[in-house]
Amino acid sequence: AARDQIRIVGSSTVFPYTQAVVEEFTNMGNAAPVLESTGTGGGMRIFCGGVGVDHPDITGASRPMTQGEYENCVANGVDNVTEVLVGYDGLSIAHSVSGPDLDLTEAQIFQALAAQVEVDGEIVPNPYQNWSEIDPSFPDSPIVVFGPPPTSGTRDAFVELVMHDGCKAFPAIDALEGDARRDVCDRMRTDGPFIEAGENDNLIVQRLQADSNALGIFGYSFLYENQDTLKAVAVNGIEPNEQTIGEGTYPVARPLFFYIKNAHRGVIPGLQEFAEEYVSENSFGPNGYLHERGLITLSDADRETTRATVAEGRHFDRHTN
Amino acid sequence: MAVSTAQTTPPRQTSDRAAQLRRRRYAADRRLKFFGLAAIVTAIALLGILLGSLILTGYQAFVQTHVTIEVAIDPELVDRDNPASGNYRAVVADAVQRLFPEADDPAVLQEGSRIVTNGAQVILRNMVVGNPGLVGTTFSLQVPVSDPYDQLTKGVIQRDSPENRRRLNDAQISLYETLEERGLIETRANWALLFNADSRFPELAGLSGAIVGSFYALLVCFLISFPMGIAAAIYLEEFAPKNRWTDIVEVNINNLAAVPSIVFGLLGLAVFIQLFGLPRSAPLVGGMVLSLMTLPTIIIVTRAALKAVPPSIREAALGVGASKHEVILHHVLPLAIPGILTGTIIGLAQALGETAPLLLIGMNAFLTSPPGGIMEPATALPTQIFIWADSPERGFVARTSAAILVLLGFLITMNAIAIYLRARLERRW
Amino acid sequence: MTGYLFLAILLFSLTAFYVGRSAGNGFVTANGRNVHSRPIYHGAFAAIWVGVPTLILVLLWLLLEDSVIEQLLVASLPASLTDGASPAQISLIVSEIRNVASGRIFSEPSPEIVAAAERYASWGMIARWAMVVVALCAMALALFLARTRMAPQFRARQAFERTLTIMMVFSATAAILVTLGIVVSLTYESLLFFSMVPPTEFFFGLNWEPQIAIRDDQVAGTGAFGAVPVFTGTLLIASIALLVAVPLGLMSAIYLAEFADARVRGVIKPILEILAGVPTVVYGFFAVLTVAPAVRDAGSLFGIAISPNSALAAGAVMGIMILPFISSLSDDAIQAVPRAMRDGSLAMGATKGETITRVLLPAALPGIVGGILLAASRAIGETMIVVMAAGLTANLTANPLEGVTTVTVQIVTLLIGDTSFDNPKTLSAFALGLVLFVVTLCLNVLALRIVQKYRERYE
Amino acid sequence: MDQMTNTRFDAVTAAPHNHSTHAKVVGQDVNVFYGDKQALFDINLSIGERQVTALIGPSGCGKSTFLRCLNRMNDTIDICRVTGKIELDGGDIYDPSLDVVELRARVGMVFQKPNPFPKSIFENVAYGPRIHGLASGKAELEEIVERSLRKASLWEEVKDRLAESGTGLSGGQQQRLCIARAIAVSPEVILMDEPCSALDPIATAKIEELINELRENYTIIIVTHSMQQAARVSQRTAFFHLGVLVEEGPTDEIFTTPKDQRTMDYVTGRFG
Amino acid sequence: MDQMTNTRFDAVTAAPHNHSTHAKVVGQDVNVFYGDKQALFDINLSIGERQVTALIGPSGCGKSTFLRCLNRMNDTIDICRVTGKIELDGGDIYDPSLDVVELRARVGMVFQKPNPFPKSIFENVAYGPRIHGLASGKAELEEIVERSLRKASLWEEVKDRLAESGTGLSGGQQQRLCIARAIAVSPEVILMDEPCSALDPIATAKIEELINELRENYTIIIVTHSMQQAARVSQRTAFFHLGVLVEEGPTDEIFTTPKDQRTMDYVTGRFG
Ligand SMILES: Nc1ncnc2c1ncn2[C@@H]1O[C@H](COP(=O)(O)OP(=O)(O)OP(=O)(O)O)[C@@H](O)[C@H]1O
Ligand SMILES: Nc1ncnc2c1ncn2[C@@H]1O[C@H](COP(=O)(O)OP(=O)(O)OP(=O)(O)O)[C@@H](O)[C@H]1O
Ligand SMILES: [Mg+2]
Ligand SMILES: [Mg+2]
Repeated sequence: AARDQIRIVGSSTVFPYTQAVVEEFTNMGNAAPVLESTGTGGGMRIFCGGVGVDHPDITGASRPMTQGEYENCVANGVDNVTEVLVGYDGLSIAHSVSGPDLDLTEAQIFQALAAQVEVDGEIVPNPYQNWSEIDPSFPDSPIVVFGPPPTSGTRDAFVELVMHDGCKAFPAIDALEGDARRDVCDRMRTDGPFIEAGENDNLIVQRLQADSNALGIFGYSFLYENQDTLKAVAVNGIEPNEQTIGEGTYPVARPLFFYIKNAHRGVIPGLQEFAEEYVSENSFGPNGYLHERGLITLSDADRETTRATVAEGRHFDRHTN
Repeated sequence: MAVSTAQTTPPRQTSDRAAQLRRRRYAADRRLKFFGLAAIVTAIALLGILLGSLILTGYQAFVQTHVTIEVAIDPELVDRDNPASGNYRAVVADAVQRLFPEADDPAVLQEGSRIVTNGAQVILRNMVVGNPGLVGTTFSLQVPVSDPYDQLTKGVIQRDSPENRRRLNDAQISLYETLEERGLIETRANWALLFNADSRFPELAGLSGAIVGSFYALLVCFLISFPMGIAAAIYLEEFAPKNRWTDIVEVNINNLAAVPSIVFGLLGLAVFIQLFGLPRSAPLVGGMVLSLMTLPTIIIVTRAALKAVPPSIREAALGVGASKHEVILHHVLPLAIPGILTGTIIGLAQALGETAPLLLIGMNAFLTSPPGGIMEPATALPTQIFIWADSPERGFVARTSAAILVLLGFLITMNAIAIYLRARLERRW
Repeated sequence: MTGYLFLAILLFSLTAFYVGRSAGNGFVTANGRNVHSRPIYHGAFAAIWVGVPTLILVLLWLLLEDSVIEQLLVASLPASLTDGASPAQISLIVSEIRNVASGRIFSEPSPEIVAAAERYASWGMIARWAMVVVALCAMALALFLARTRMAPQFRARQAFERTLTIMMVFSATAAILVTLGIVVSLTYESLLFFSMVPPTEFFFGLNWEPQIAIRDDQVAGTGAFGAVPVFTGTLLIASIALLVAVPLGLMSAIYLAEFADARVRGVIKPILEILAGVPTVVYGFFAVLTVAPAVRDAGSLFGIAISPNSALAAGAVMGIMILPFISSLSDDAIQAVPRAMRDGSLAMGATKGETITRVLLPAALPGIVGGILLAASRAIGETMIVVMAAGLTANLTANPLEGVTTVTVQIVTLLIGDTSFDNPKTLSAFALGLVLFVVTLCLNVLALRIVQKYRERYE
Repeated sequence: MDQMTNTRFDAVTAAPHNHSTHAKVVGQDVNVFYGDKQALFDINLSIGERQVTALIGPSGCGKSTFLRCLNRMNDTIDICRVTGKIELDGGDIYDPSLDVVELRARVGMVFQKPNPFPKSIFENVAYGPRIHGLASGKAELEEIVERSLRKASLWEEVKDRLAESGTGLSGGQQQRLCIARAIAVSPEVILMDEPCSALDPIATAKIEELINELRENYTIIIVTHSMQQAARVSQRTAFFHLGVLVEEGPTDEIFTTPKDQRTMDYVTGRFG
Repeated sequence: MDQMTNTRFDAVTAAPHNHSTHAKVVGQDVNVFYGDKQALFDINLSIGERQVTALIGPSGCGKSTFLRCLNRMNDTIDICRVTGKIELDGGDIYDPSLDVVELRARVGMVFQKPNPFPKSIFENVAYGPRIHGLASGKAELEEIVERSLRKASLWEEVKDRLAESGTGLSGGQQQRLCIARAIAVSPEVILMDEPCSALDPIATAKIEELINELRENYTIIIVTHSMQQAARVSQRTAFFHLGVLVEEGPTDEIFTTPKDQRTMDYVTGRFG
């Protein structure tokens, strides 16, 4: 069947941003694109299913395409794809406003959440149950942290951005190599204090509101919308806000991408225009509507690069990346 | 007959022992009745709590704060002959300027324009496209205020909380208050919730797309699973020889009921979309996937209902020379209909509330217009709820609850028909 | 046009029905009782013969038309366009041609494309008309053939009923096909999974902790794929749900069927049925935000520490959700027991309660077990409540106060997460699904055995 | 109270003809309606203790309806309404405070259409003794079941298949099973609605023998279409016609010297 | 074919005793099993056209089972298995190519337990004529219903309540309704399983009259427990005992000079 609208799949993290672009694009009088949230992996699978009207034109990703996914794409004839970096998403650690102010270092977060930690030079299963056991200055309340499940890109980003840095602070762990090191640095504890809470960030927000001792890990936009009931935990002394995230001083932010199937340009009506709208200043610029939704914008130079990439339809090759 | 002499007088039911025993039996009876009543009350109370909490969080979504703006459609900005591509952004900016006539600081105007919904341009454009005669005129119009201000009016954002704990700062609030003082702010019924399609702005988002999508999907689901379910059940119960094979089929169907719904989504994805090439996100595919789910329910329940029809009725009909098909159509099915309808009600209710399989076949798309047919992309109510429940904007919290209430309303209307039929057709024999 | 064609098929079938019926009527007037089938069956026979094959023909035509025309179109394209083009590119060209043909021109199409689009449009037109003509001819022919077969002794009823039976068999087979489809679509990926993870680990491992990173270039933690805790978690939650739902549901059914008067029953039954239709997301919120804190508070009152995600909260809420399956279906089953049974028992001096528990319930057992099985199935297959309220951490425990995870939850989070599809993490979802399928199959076989053993047939 | 019933009984049955003069069951002005339709009109009937009363009359005249009034089985029919007064041992059985369960335990019933439970033959008979706690152990229960089945002369036919379903029996066997079930709880009054309709002469004779024997201790009311049977087993006979109790009296009188012409016509087969 | 049946019939019933010598239904070596239990043993019985054959025998001996073989109603019982051969007008009714529906339309049945449809009285009777297309219009249908109900002597009782449910009738009325329902389709053979068991003598007499009348055109097989009834209505009688056809012959012979001792004992009531 012929198709006159754009089809977009992909990450649920990129979804709200693409959603905004879709709405603007439609309001400009274009045929309304169909946008689905499938998760990054699911999106890649559908996106790489092949070229042609039965397959989507764009997929959003909260992580870069993997080697395996790239190969799958190529195997299905999707060998000309442009990778577009649109900005950053801040991850906030937050808790109820009624709780005490907290300022944690990455090492302390690691101590609270890792499956194994270093105690007196020994690597042992995480013994900490109370915050005060990590640092006597912390409140004497049980560690309860709601966070993303291991299937989520958010979790991956959190592990890479926080846990990896955190584990460097411990000499015995830092001394480990390869798999052994990964084993310690990557694994979140599963004995209770860290609770994998599914992908619904609003649910975490509501649980934090109900339980003032609990911490939650979720997208910055949820914190922004719920400033009245939640407050951020400073990481390494820096609280997340637009400024700190945008400058990159706040350590927990991850890049967001989308991928365009170049073979569809010029065939699917509006695809090129849509991509251009996405990377227009009005959209992902510092005052654009994506920023309003919580996207942390790229620097001016990076935005220029991105725009150029889109305009040229620059071929992206996973091997070189 | 020798044994019979063993007993001389009947044991008296009026004896104390019997009375005592009977008291115990009555107590057991009352206990049973009490437990029954308690069970029902518990269940209904829980439903009540559930509905109550939904209404409590959702009722605010049924109203929406509006601001009255004065719009002048400048023919310079909007061409009467081609109203669709006018510069409505400028028209709205002009209206905002009129809203704050004394303001000249662009920063203040910028803030002011954020009070009016982002969709104002679209609303205007649709109006003018519908009635090009508006070009060149000036009129006043009520448009929704944007979500933070709506939340402020509804008291979700509290004015007395510290400024850094608020979504709106003091300046924004005072600007808004000037409008309130001038009586331009009004809270009205939120018809947009039912008649608008989805939007990323809570104040504009509506359920029409999801309602239509759910309707189509359920229609497809019903049209497939109801006749097929009954046909399969009749075959298995009445025609199929009772042997190992039919046992396998029976187990199989029971087992299908236990298959997680998402697996049906996988199957639908693999078969309907990848193999048959049906479009993604289409209610047709959604309905087909849902019917895979409801089919076992309907089959199982229909079989139970058919089983319950006493054999004497069948014999009576067979005895006057009715064929097996006629016996079933004329006698057995009518007697089994109440049971079948129960199964259908429950099966469709389940289908209506199902999310997971729809996620896999793409019926969770973000769409800004309702589908025009069963082949066009659509969402369904549960997936819409799922999407809204995961949106950061405050306005969606209430709207999620409201959407659930709408879904339940949909469910109740749907069931009411079936229940009416069931009540009409039920009889004891 | 297709719509009109379907309408035409309908009309033609109706005509055939009337033709057949009046033929039948003719036989009756001519031969009296010596006619095999009633006129209405002659009508139905004719209608089916005219309608069904044509409908199938048209549907097949519509299904194949596109690809046939596409083949022709590709064959007719000038070599300049197709030379060296991959099938994918050709598919795009075809799509462009189609867009042009339907008037959606957004970039300047080349003349070849425009020409092809014209061809495409005209072929499409021809195909449609051909279809209409063929369909009409087919129907006329079918009607003629059907009419010639009709005779006083023609077994129209059997012919008609055979068709009905075929449709019924088809419907029953559909269920088998679905099963096959599920098994096939799960097996392939499961095998992939088992080539990465040893089955022994999966089936006997006690540790489910798939923390493999989702990016290739990123360092990965260990993946532990021991499915035992996931299955025990499923069992735990489903058991809790049934522990809540079976007593509540049965008691409600008993009350509705025997104690409540007809009006009360007419109101309460549908109200309970609403419970089955509340979207599970809602139950999820309910479990997390209302029930779980309540359970925790209750626990802390007695000094028991209860995790914020507890199997108890999830299971209890799930129990409420599946309650109508048991209450409604059991009520129907009890209602269906003939009144003579009821009277027989009451006349023995049994109380209402005794009548229910000792006579009606056993007699209604198949229906009740059916309801419970459905409820159990639903509990096993339920996802959202558990995702939200019981969590995602696999715990090998029988303690309902701790958080556990279930198979379906793992499947859903694995499938709609961000993990790529060649990762064992995602593939494990298929293995889980397959094993769950087998496990529930065994449970169902067991249930069938039990029902067959204890079934009591009245009359 | 006892006094009162006695007097009333005496008034109704002018000349007591057998050893028992005590009225066990007394119906006064009983009217029964099915919806708008009246099925029984002002029935006044007194039934003596330890004797057999036969109810006869053409099909549809209200015999079953009357019988079902006596243990309030009519309560189970929604549209059925009963007025008037029925007393059992002087107590009003339609008294709201009355315990229907006790009533039905005291007044057993065999239905016109045999309705065995979909349970095993053993369970069918054991059901009553179980719920009324008549047996203190398994052995005693088995004894009761055997005794009841023997009395209903079904034992020989089913003793090897006690575990099979009661619904797999032949029509006559089912009927005897229902009789066994009813007598297993030893009620004071036994209502039998055509207990021998599906039985062959020999089985019928045995049931009649049983009835005769039961009469020693129980009060029995039997609906029958066979004049011969009524004559053989009953001491008193009541003749119903179109919902009206036409005549009631000692069986031999009813059959030999009926007072009413309609009775005369009916018992001599000249009716209709 | 016709020839063949005739010879066979003659061979079985040595001396034809009445106007019809043509065998309508012939059973040869019929064995019936319920699961493992054998209910009928090698039954050889030939039933003459346009005459009434009575099946008698003690309860549970297999009368109903045999009757149900003749229109293949036993097909509906899963565990029931029939071997041997049964022919209707020379055609094997267990032939797989046979249309059972046609068979059952030709061989009507009144069941032992009255089983009216839970529909209106009118619909109960009209059902058969409807599905067999016996009435060309509403008026004709009404006429058939009235005629059938009259023949079953139920018309007077129900004519004002034709729209009420058939299940709300008294036991005897239900039985007559089922008779009306069976004769409404004018089958060639009518199987009646104790059609008068719930009927009073007058109604019984009317049904017997009906049977006599039907005999002119139809073949009737009736199960009865009443020797008198068998003697009154039937031309031939077959006596079953414990699943065996003990004796078959002209009714008067069976009742006066039976050849088998068991028959003798049974008809004289000395059985058991
Ligand atoms: N559905 C059945 N399942 C098992 N056994 C059965 C079934 N129906 C009848 N029987 C048995 O087969 C035997 C013959 O039964 P049948 O109904 O033919 O007796 P009958 O001669 O009609 O007796 P009655 O006069 O009591 O009706 C009996 O022993 C009976 O228990
Ligand atoms: N459930 C009912 N609903 C409506 N009418 C009924 C119901 N039961 C009986 N009747 C009517 O009440 C009248 C008396 O019925 P009843 O059953 O008492 O007759 P009966 O004397 O027992 O007759 P039979 O000898 O035929 O059993 C009949 O006219 C019957 O149609
Ligand atoms: Mg009666
Ligand atoms: Mg019988």
